[in-house]
Amino acid sequence: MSFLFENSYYIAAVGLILIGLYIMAAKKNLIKVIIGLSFFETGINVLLIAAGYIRGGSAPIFSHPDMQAGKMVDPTPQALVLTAIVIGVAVLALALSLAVRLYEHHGTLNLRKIRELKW
Amino acid sequence: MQIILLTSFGGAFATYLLAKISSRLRDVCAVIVSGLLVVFVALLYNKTPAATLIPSFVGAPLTVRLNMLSWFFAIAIVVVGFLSIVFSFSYIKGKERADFYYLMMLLVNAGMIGIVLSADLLTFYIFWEIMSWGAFLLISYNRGPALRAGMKYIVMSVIGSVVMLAGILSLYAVYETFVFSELAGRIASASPAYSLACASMLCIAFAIKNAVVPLHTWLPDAHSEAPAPFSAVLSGILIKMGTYGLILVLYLFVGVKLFISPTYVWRGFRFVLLVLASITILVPSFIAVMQNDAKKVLAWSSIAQAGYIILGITFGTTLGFAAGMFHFLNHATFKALLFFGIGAVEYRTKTRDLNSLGGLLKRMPITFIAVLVGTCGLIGIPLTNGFVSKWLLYKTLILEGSPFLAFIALIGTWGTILYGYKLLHHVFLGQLPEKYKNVRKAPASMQFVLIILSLAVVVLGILPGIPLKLINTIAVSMGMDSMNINIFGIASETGALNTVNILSVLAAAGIVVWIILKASKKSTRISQEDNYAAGAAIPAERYSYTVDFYNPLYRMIRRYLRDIFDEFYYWIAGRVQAFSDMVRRLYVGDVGCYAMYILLFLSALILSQVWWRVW
Amino acid sequence: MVNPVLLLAVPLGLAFLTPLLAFISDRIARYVPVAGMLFNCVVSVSLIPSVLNRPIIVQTGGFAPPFGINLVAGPLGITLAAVIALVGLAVSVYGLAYVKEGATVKYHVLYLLLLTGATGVVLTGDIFNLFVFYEILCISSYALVAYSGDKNGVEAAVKYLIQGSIGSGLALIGIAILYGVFGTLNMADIARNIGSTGILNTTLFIALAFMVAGFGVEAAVFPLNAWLPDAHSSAPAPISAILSGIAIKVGIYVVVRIVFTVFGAPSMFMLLVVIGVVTLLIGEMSAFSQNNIKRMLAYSSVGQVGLIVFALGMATTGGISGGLFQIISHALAKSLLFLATGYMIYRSGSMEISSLQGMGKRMPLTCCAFTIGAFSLVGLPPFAGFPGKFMIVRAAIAQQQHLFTFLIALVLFGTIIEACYFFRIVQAAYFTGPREEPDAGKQRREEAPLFALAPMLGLLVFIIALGVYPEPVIRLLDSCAAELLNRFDYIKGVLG
Amino acid sequence: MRSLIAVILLAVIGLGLALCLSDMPFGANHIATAEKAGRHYLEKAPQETGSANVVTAVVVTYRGFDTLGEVTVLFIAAIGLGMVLYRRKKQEGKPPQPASFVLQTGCCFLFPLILILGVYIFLHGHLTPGGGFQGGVIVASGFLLAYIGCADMKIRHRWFEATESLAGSAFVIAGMAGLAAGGSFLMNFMPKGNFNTLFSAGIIPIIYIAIGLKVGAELTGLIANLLERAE
Repeated sequence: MSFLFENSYYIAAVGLILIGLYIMAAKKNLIKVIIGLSFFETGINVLLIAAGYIRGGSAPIFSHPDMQAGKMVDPTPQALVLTAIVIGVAVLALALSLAVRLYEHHGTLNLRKIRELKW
Repeated sequence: MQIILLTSFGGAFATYLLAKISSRLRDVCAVIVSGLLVVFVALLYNKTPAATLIPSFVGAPLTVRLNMLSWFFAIAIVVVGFLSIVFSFSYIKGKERADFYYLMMLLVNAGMIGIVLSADLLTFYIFWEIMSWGAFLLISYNRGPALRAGMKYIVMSVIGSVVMLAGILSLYAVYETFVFSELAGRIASASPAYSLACASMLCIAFAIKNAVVPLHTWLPDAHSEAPAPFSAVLSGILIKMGTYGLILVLYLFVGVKLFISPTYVWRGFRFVLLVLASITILVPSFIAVMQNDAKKVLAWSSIAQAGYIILGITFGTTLGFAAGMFHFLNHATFKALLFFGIGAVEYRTKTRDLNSLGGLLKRMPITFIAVLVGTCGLIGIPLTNGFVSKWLLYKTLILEGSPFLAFIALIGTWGTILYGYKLLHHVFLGQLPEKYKNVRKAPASMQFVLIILSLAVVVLGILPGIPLKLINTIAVSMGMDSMNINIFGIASETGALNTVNILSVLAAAGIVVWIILKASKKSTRISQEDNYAAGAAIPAERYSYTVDFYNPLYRMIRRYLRDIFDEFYYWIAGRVQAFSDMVRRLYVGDVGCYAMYILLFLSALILSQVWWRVW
Repeated sequence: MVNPVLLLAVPLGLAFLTPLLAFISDRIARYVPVAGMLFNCVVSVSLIPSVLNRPIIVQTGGFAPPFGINLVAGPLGITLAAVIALVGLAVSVYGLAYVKEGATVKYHVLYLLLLTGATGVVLTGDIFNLFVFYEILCISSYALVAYSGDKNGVEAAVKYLIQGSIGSGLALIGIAILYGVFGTLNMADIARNIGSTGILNTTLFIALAFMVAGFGVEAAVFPLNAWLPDAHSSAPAPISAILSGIAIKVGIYVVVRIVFTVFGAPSMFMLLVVIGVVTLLIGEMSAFSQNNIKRMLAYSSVGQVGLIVFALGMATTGGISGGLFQIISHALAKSLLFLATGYMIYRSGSMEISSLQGMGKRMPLTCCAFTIGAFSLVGLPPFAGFPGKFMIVRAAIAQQQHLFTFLIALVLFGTIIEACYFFRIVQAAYFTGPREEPDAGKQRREEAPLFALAPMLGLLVFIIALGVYPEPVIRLLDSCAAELLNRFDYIKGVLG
Repeated sequence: MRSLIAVILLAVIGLGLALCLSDMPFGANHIATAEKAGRHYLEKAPQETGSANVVTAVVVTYRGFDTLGEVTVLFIAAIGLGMVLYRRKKQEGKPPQPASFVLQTGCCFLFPLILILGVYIFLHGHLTPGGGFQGGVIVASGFLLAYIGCADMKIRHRWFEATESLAGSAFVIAGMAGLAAGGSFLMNFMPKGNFNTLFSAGIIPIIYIAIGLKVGAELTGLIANLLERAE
């Protein structure tokens, strides 16, 4: 039980990643797939943040003069996650706009039916 | 040397560019280029220049050189090339994309010159490929069935060059050089199995070009569908590039001493080659008999004649080598002559179907004489060059104790006689069909070519010493025994060849026959319709005896002479196509599946590491 | 000397400025990618001599690696940047004529950003920065595939996007694991931390597996390449050209850089060789009986990727420089092919091979360009494809192992198949269709416009020049191969 | 069937991930030594960049190049979205119901406040949590609210595009200025100022303003493009 608690962030991250991948591989509605993509990206972000956590660390901001650098969490993953989130947003936005377009052309979002390009 | 290559390649493109200005200029330029090449190559007789084209190309220099062997091939190439360009003058006039045609003709020519000049395998391969794709574009030129022929040609050709590439690079992997002179004889030092593998890879490539039997299937289609002047080049010299390659491999790399030595490996290898060569003589000769397309007859005949050449060369004695080389030269002359002759007929009558032609003797006399001479050469009638080379070959085979091979070669010659006569008869003799009543004789440029080549056939037949002397020099330079050559033939203890004797015997026989004919009763000419036909007048058309010419023979041999290899290759091609169609179905079009592929790949990697620690 | 960072900063700035310029005039905005790529071309070529001596390490923000992001302008990076700029320049000129409808300004901006992303990937020395530029490349190509907004384009873009984002997500997981283990993102630093272990431990291997699987999606190795035939065949011609010529090469670069430089994992080389051959065979076979010409070219790209990966996986100087040469020659030839087909399809209105008949008459120059591109891909001399294939086969045979003998036989078999389908198209273009009188054809000529022809002829000249005299490029590539093979030199060069 | 296969494959991948994560235990101090970048940032960032918020220092200076790329990605998304949705077919359907009066008034009331909050966030990026991206997102959310609340809301796309473009160029120009002044791209060449005050940290606030404006404009553009019906 304590194992679960200790690693809850990791478990959440891996869980989100796996759920996202499962949705993307197995679901047939494009919107669901995009949601899955979102899950997947969130999972990765959580993983990144969790990887940068240092037990007992505070946010890496020197808002008071008496804060110590030794007591802070790693700032790099936070910067990375910022970037990763923005990239994720960009991909999601593009995916949604493509979904709009796809619906106009095919009248459906069922990916099993949208199979004009094959072989 | 560089001038030759520069002229040949630069000339090709210059011709193409000039063609954009005027077609007259193009013709003139093409002739000048090919004529210049003849002059240049002739000037280099008995010289041995060497040069480097590019100091370093993928880590090895591109070098060229000239020696007797390559000069011998080069002169044949440039002469036939020149004649084919002259012949093309009227042949190609008025056809579409003539500029392109000239470009490719000159380019293929240039490629072939490059092949024989090259001093290392890399250069050789480059020019070989240029020749191959140039020929592909020319074969496809006629459209329609030519497309299929072109595809067949290029696929086999690519297979050949791929195998050759593997062979060349296997050699390189061991000896780290492409240069002929450094490779020469060094194969002897490698392990027999390895050198055999390299040699056979190269031999397969050359055999494809040379149309040795199991690999011949591209040739009949390609030869018959290509434009006539190119058929002449194709049959006369292009396929002989394979011969040149074989000579390089067998005589230079392996070394003739080793090749004919009775070691286990090489004896077997030589035996296989000899057997293939004799099959190549035997079967295509009779397949040619059954053809009804004039150029198909010639095409199959080319395979068979190439078989003679291979037989002579793989036999490996000086005399055999001389026979092969001389037959190469002869085949270049008479087969080019025949293709040109048939080309002239096709140009006038627009057909090559033997069953619908006939009686053109009166309409195209010079063409007839040319084809007659060519056929005589093909069959090997004395006083034509074909006789000399075949005689040399038989003599070799019998002297060296292979009477069985000699017998096969002889049977092949019977086939040659049959189809040679068939060709002559169906086109020029017999009944002239009504629609060809107004056929004119061939244009002057074509006649010029025909006459030149006919003269060559006869002159080489009477004075065989000229090329044989050359061949002797080549043979000696490759470490073989010398022959005793005089201008009229060979002097040797067992059965000398002297064309003067033959000439006098024939002259005497001719006089006797003439006297007999003179002395006997004079024949009377009667009209064709002047005979009894059960009261009905038979129209002249019905006197055409061309269909089902050798009917009994057909019925005898037909069932044995299916081209099973062709069918087999088609079957393979079909299988490959079907299989690749199956492979294509992997891309099912469903993105979920694709996502699964990615996950599959990843989990396979992970699993292999976690479970088996593969990586 | 010019700072290599300008290779990225200038195109980025230009791209940002383009919408402003478009307020003034759309015409000016159209020339922005040309200007940017011209600049990159000049700069990267001028940098080549100096990077051959010593790679230029560029710091950004004034912080030494591993603390700041740094660019590594080594031989490999600059060479690839030059190729990207060169092909990009040709294709952008072509785009001036070809892209007429729709949101043209947006197209040009995205096009420029795509190439900037590609340049960034090959130049950067930081693994997360590499990921960012990789995303720039990917996202702009998702959008550009759907540029025309037609049914196929959108469908292909959606599929490409889904697979691509799975791929980049997996790659990011790999990066996260690496960061978690080593606490650094600088590639040289990671490489130093990994050291020279012959066999990776499980954690590192899994990180590597995630990254290979992730970046492999863009590299289009089998089985990660299902997006490629769809995207390449449905995108507008210049985008197909860039995707095939540049984007997948960048993917290959990333995989190779990670496997060779970052991990230095000899055990993965064999994997590269094997998936290379499998990719090659599957690509060529799928192309073999294809009737849609663009799809066929796309599958042929798959095949070529296989060949390149196979060559790089051999991890010998000969193999790597052969593979890199093949990258260059394929970039030139395949983009030429796509450009040529673009106008052929435009004129004939169909992508079927059978609709190409008589094209040799209608568009002689375009057709000639196509033919030479095809010949180059097949590997016929004297075109650029020949030295590449030759070097690859030579390197493989020089390995003198039975496995490689077998693999090279498969590779050559693939080449034969490739030759078959390319020759089939060449025949269709030249020798089918109605026969015409020699002079009647002149009136029916509908050649591509000058702006489209000029880049094709430019690429053509390069293809022939590389085919006739490849030596300078090969010497350059040999030092690139050295860069890949000597990872300790790389580490020392970056970290001092 | 497909789900089953997917689950099996994902189980393997999950296993792999778990194996990896066991190697990097949660909460361990992985940047204990000084040569690690994270440690370096924590200890040196205040002096080197003058920014109190180390994350901001990392985002804008140490890893400023990433940020430039990130801005570019968003720019691509905005432009790509515009391109994909360009000349969209007119959608049939009932026009959206106008929002209730209360909602409209509320939105009008909240809209400027949200904008101010956004601007505050990105202005204080080097002092407090947040920064250009966060501020930009807040600005965009203000516009989103306006879109939802006021049905007839239209933005002037040209202005937003100009802002985007100008802000992006400003970022690159700031980088170039660093190259010219200090010898490396995106160098913090301006005076650092007093630590932990608004006017400090050199070019960080300038870049964050540019980013904030750009992100705000881009996200608004995205929202507008997705929400607006084709005219």
